[in-house]
Amino acid sequence: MIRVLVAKLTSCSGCLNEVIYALTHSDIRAKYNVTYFTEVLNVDKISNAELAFIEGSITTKHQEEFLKNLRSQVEFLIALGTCALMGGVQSLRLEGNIEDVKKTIYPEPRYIDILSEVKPVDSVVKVDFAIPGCPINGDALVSFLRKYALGGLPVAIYETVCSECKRKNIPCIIVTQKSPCLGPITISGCGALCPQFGRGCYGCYGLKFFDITREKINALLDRLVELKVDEGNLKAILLAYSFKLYSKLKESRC
Amino acid sequence: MKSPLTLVEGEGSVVIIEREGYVDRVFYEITEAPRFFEYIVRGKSPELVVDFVSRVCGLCGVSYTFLAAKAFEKCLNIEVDSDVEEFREILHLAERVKSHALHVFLMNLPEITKTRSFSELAERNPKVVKNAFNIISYSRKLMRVFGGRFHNVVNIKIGGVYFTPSRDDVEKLRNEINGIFKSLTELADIILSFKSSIHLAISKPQLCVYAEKSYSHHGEKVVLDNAIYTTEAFYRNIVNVVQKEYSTALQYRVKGSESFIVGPVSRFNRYYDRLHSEVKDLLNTYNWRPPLSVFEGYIARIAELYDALLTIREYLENYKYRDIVSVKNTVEYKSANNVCEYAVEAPRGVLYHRYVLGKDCKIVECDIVTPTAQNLAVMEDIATQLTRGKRALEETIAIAKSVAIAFDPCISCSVHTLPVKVINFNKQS
Amino acid sequence: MTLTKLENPFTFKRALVVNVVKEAPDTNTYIIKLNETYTANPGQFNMIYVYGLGEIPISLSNLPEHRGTYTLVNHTIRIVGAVTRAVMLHVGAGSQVGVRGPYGNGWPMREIEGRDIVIVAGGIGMAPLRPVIKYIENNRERYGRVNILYGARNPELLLYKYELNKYTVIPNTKLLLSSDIPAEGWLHYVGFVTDLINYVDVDLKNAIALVCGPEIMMKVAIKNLLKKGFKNEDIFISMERRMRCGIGVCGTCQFGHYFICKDGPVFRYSDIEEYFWVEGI
Amino acid sequence: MIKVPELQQVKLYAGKLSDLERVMEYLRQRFNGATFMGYKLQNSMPVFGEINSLSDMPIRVSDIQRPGYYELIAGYRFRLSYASPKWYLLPPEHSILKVSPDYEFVDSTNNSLANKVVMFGIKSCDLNAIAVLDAILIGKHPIYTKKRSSVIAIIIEECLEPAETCFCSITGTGPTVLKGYDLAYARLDEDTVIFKAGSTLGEEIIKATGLREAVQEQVKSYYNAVERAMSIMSTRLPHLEEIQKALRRNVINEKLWKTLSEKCTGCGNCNYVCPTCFCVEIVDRVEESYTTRTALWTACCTYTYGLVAGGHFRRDLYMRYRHFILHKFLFYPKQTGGLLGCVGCGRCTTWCPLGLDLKETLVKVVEEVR
Ligand SMILES: Cc1cc2nc3c(=O)[nH]c(=O)nc-3n(C[C@H](O)[C@H](O)[C@H](O)COP(=O)(O)OP(=O)(O)OC[C@H]3O[C@@H](n4cnc5c(N)ncnc54)[C@H](O)[C@@H]3O)c2cc1C
Ligand code: SF4
Ligand code: SF4
Ligand code: SF4
Repeated sequence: MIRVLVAKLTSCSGCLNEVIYALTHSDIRAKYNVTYFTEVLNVDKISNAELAFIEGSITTKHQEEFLKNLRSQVEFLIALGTCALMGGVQSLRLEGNIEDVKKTIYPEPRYIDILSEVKPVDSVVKVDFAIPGCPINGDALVSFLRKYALGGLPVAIYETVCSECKRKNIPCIIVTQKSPCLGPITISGCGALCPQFGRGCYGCYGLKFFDITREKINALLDRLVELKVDEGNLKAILLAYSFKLYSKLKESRC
Repeated sequence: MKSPLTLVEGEGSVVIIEREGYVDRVFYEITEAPRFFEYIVRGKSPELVVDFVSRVCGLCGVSYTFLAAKAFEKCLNIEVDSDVEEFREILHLAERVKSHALHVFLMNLPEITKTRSFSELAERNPKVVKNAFNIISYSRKLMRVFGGRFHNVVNIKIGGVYFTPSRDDVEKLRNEINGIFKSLTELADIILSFKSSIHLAISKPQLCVYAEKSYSHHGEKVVLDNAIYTTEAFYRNIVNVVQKEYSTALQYRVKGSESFIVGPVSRFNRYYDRLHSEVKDLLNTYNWRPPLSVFEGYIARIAELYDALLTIREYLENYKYRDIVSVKNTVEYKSANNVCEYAVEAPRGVLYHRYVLGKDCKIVECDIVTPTAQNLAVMEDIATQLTRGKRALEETIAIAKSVAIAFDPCISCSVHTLPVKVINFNKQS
Repeated sequence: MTLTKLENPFTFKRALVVNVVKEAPDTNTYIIKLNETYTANPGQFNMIYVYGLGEIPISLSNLPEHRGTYTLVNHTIRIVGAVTRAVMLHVGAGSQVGVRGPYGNGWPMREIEGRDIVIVAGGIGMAPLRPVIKYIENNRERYGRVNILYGARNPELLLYKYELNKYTVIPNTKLLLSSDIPAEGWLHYVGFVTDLINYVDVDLKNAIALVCGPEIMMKVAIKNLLKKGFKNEDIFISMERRMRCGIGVCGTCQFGHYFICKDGPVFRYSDIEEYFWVEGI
Repeated sequence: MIKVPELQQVKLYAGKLSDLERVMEYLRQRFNGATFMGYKLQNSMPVFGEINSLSDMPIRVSDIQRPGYYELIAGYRFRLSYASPKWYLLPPEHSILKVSPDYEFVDSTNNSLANKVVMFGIKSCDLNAIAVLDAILIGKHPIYTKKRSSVIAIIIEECLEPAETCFCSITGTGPTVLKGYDLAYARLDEDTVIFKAGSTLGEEIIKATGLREAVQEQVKSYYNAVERAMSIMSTRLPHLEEIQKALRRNVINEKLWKTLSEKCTGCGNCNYVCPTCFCVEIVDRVEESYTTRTALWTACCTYTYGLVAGGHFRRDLYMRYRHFILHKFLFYPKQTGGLLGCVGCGRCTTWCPLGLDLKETLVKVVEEVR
C-alpha cells in the first residue's frame, strides 16, 4: 500500500472533493492507504508517507510551516488545482493593500493574522507534480494514481483547451459565435468543458505556462476586444485564475 | 486546551475554556484562512462574480452561483424563462444530493457504524460502501450532465443557463435512478435505525427560507420560527452582529443574544408536510417525525436527499428537451436597482448575498452571510450547554466534536465573513 | 479500391526480462527473452511497452543472441521520464514487457565494409553503437582499422565499463575514452569526446565515422570530423526526436521531411545537412 | 494547376436537386446497408458525419468565411466546415490496442466499424486531402486503413464560387476534379445541378437515374463559373513554384518566422482542422483491469510537439509554426511522392481564433525573397 497524505491550505475543498471521487474507485483504494485527510479521516497528526496531495495556496505563517514540515515527511508532492499552482481566486485581494482589505470586512483587522502575499505551493516547497484545474479533473487524478501505482507517471502533454475542443468536435466559438474564449491560451485538462456548454473558456485551469508571452496574450485579448468584450473583465479573469503567471508576465517575457 | 477538528470541511479547532478544572465555555476556533471574497468582487462585473463566488465553497458552489445570478437578475430586471428556472432548481437539488451524500456517508456513517473512518468501514462492510459510492457517483453524474462538473459548475449565468443536456444524456440518468433509490433505501435502513446518543430538546429558534408551496428552497423571504421577514429586513434589522466582551469574534444572533439554527433540521421541522409522501412513509417506518433535534441532522439529510432525488426523477421523466440556449443567449443589462439580494437554502442552511452596484454596473459593496457563520453561535451555545461544569476533558472534546459534525460546518465557506480568530484564548486554556 | 488486410502493427510481443545489469546510477541494461528467432541490424531499435504507461523507442544495445527457440536482446535504458522511470523502478528479472520491432534502418554495415571506422559515442549514445563493435568483432576481416571514441560527463556514467577493455584486444582497434570532468583514478582524456577526433588514427581517405550522442555533441563532432577531413557522405549519425509509433504514422518524429523512425534513425550526414544546422526544424 | 481545356473532355449532365436525391437513393439500393458520410447540419453547424437524406446536408446555406470568422446564411453555396473526411477516416481519438496487465490483448478494437461507406458531397480539396493521407497512412495505420478500405464510392460536390479563404486553384486541387472520384456534381444555381462521371460506377449512376446531357448553355455557364472561380483565386497567391522556392530560401530566416508567428498562440486549431494533418499522440488510458492505447490528434503548433524527456527539439513557437508551413509545402511532396500537403481549403485560416492568414504568411515569405 502506498501511503498518502491529503492536506488543505487556503482554498474551497473543491479539489478535495475530486480526491474523494478518486477514492471511490475500488482498485485505487486497494493500492493506496490514506493516512491523513482531516476532511474525512479522524486523524490529526501527519506521519511519513510516499505521496502528499496539497490543495490551496499559502496565506498564513502557520500554513507555511505546516507545509514545510509536511514536505520533509513525504517523497513526492503533488499540487492540486489553481489555488495551489497559481494562487487561486483569493489572489485577487492582492490588488489592494492588505490592511485596507482587512478593514473592508473586519472591524478588528489587527486580529486577522495573515500574510500580505498569497503564495502558490511551489513558492514555498518543491512540487514534484502538478494537476491543474479549478477544480482539478478527477479523472486526471484517477489516471495519476493508477499510473503511479504502476511505477510510472502520466506522460505530460502540453496543449491548450483548443486541442480538446477540436477532438470533441466542437466548432470554435470565437469563430462562429464571436464569443470571448480564453481557450487558446489556457492549459488543457478539463475536456473543453465550457465550449461544450456553449460558453467561452474563462481560463479556470490557468494560463498555459509553456511558451506564453505577454505579446501572445495581448494578441488574443485584442482579438476578443474586437468582438466587443470588456477588456477589464478579461484581465480580471486572467488574474483570478492565473495570478502567479499573469502578474509576472505583466512585466517581462516568460 | 485546544483540539483540532477533524471530519469537518476546512480547518478549525475546538477551544475549551476551563475555570478551576471545570469546563466553562466551548468555542470553535476557525483556523481556515480568510479569502476576502467580499473584497475580491469589488469593481467586478456581475457576470464574473457569478463564477467567482462558486469558489467560496467546494461543496455548495451551485448555491452561491445560483444565488448570485438570482440576486442580479432581480435588481437588473431580467426575466428568466420558467423552464430555465426549473432547470436551475434541478441543478441546485443535484448539489443538495451531492453535499448530503458526502456528509452523511463520509462523516455520519462512520460514527453510526462505530468505525474510525470510511476506509475502515469499507473493509468491514463493503456493501454499505458500495451503496454509498453509488449515490455519490450518481450525484456526480447529475452534476456533470446538468452543470458540467462536480464542482464549480459552468452552466449558470445571469438570465439563465448556457446549455441544456441532450435527451440521450438525460435518458441515461433516468435509467440509472431506480438503482440509486435501491442503494438509498438499503443505506437508509442503517441510518434511520440509528439514534443519536445525545438527546437535547431544542429550544433555539430555527431559520429557513420561506417557501409558499414547496419545500424550502430559495426566495426573498426567510422565516424564523413563525415570523416571516424579507431578507433585507432580517439581515439588516433582526440579526445582530454581536461582539462578545471576551473576544473579537462576531456572531450572528437575533434580538441581541439569541442564537438560531439554520440547516436541514430547520427546513425539515418547518416544511416536513411538503416532503414527498414516499419520504414521509419511509420515515414513519422508523418513527421519525418533526421536530428533530440538531443531533438528528442525519435524519433530515436522508429525508432531503430522498426528496430531492424524487423531484429529480420526476424532472428526468418529463424532461422536454428545449434548446434553452437559443431562448436567451446574451443579456444586456442596465442597473435598475442598485441593491441586489437574495437567499438560497444551501445544503447547510440559509445563504444570503447582498450586492450594491455602482453606476457602471460593477460591484461596489458585497455582503455574504453563510450558513456556517450563522450556526456558529448556536454551535457554541449548545456545546457549552452540554459541557459546562463537566470535568472530563476527553468527553467534552468528544461532545464538542459531535456538535461540530452535527452542524457540518463547512468552514471553507464560513471564514470569509467570520472573523473567529480567537487568538487570546489559548493562553487561558 | 482494394487493400490487403492489415495486421494491427501496434501489437507487440510479450517478452520476459531475464536479467538486469546496472550500468550507471541512472542506467540499466535489460536482457530480454523473445520467444522467436529475432534478427536486427546494429543501430535498429525496438518499441518497448510498459503496461499502462506507454511505449518508448530503445536501441538494441547488443547483437541479438539466438538460443534455439528463443532470442536474447539487450536494451540499455536511462531513466529520464514517465516510462523510463517505471522501467527503472518496477522492471526487474522476471518482469514482463511488450516488445515490437526491429524498426529503423540501422548503421550501414554492408556499405562500409572495407573502410576504416571511427565510432564517436557520447553518454547513452554508446548503446546503439555497441552492436556495431560486436558486429565488427565477429566479422573482423571485413573492416579496416577501428577507432572507438567514447566519452561521458564523468567516468561513472560510462556504460559497459566491464567490457570496454575487451574492445582494445579486438585486432586493429583503438579505444579512446574521455570524461568531461577530472576524476580520481581517471587516466584517460579529460574533456569532450569530440576533442578526441584530433587523435584518430585511421586512413582519412578511406574512413567513415559513426556518431551518436546528444544533439549538441553530434554538432561538434561533425564540425571536428569535417575539419579533420572527413567528407559529408562519410559521416553517419543516429538522430533522435519525440517518437510515438515507430512506424511512420504518428508524425511526431519528423526531421525535415524525414521520419526518424523509418528513414532513420541513422542518416548519412550529406543527406540531412540542409536541416541539421537549422535550429528547431 | 488544372486547365479548363483538360476538363472539357468530360461529358456533362444536367438535373435538379431532386435528381441528386435520386442519385443518393440509387446508391442506397446499389450498396445495400452502406453508410453515407458527408457534410451535415447539426445544431445549425455543418459537421462531418452520417447523412440519411439530402435534407441533412447543408444544401440551403452558404458559408461566409474570413480569417477567424465563419457564418452560415441562406443560400446554396456551401463550401466547407471545420470538419473534413479526416474526422471519419482518422478520428480525433481512436483506440489502437487494448491490453491487460499481463500484456495480453483484450478483444480487437475496431469490430464496430462500418464496412461500406459512401462519401457523399465531399469537396475536391477533400478528395485531394484523402489522397495525401493515403500516401502516408494506408497499409500502416490500422484504423485509417480499415476505414479507408470501407469507402466504396466517392461523390464530389464541386464549388463554383470560392470562399474568401479558398485557394485550391493555386495548389492544383480544385475547384473541379479530374480523377479519383465516381460521380461529381456542381450546383449551377439554386436548383440546377451539373453532373459528371469519373468512373464506370459514375456512368452507371447517370444511366440509371436517367440524367440528360447538359445543353450547350449549361455547359458554357459551368465552364465560365469554373474559370471565374479559378481566376478569383489566382489573384490571391503567387504561383506554387514561387512559393516553394521562397520557402526553401527562407528555412533558416529565423527573424522572418518570428514575425510571421508573432500572433500565433500555439493552440493547434490550424492543425486539427487541416484535412491532411495526421500527427497523433499515443497515450494509455488505464482502467481498472485493462488499458486502452489511444491515439489522439496532436498538433505541431502546440508545445508538446518535439518535447522530449530532458529537452525540446522545437522549443520556440516560431519553429513549430515554421514546421507547419514547411511540412505542407516542402516536406509532404517528398513524403508522398509528389503530393502537396496543402489542398488550399483555407480551413486553417478561417478557424484560427486569432485570424492568422496562411495566404498572408506565404505572400510575406515570397516578398522577403523579392
Ligand atoms: C531511435 C531512438 C533510440 C533510442 N535509444 C535509446 C536507448 O537505447 N536507451 C535510452 O535510454 N534511450 C533511448 N532513446 C531515448 C528514449 O526513447 C527516451 O529516453 C524515452 O522515450 C523517454 O521516455 P519517458 O517516457 O521516460 O520520458 P517522457 O519525457 O516522460 O516521455 C514521454 C514520451 O515522449 C516520448 N519521448 C520522450 N523522450 C524521447 C526521446 N528522447 N526520444 C524519443 N521519444 C521520446 C516517448 O514516446 C515517451 O513515452 C532512443 C530514442 C530514439 C528516438
Ligand atoms: S483550485 Fe478551485 S476548486 Fe480547487 S480548492 Fe481552489 S478554488 Fe477550490
Ligand atoms: S473551458 Fe476553461 S473555464 Fe471552462 S472548465 Fe475548462 S479551463 Fe475551466
Ligand atoms: S494548410 Fe490550411 S489551407 Fe492548406 S489544407 Fe491545411 S487547412 Fe487547408
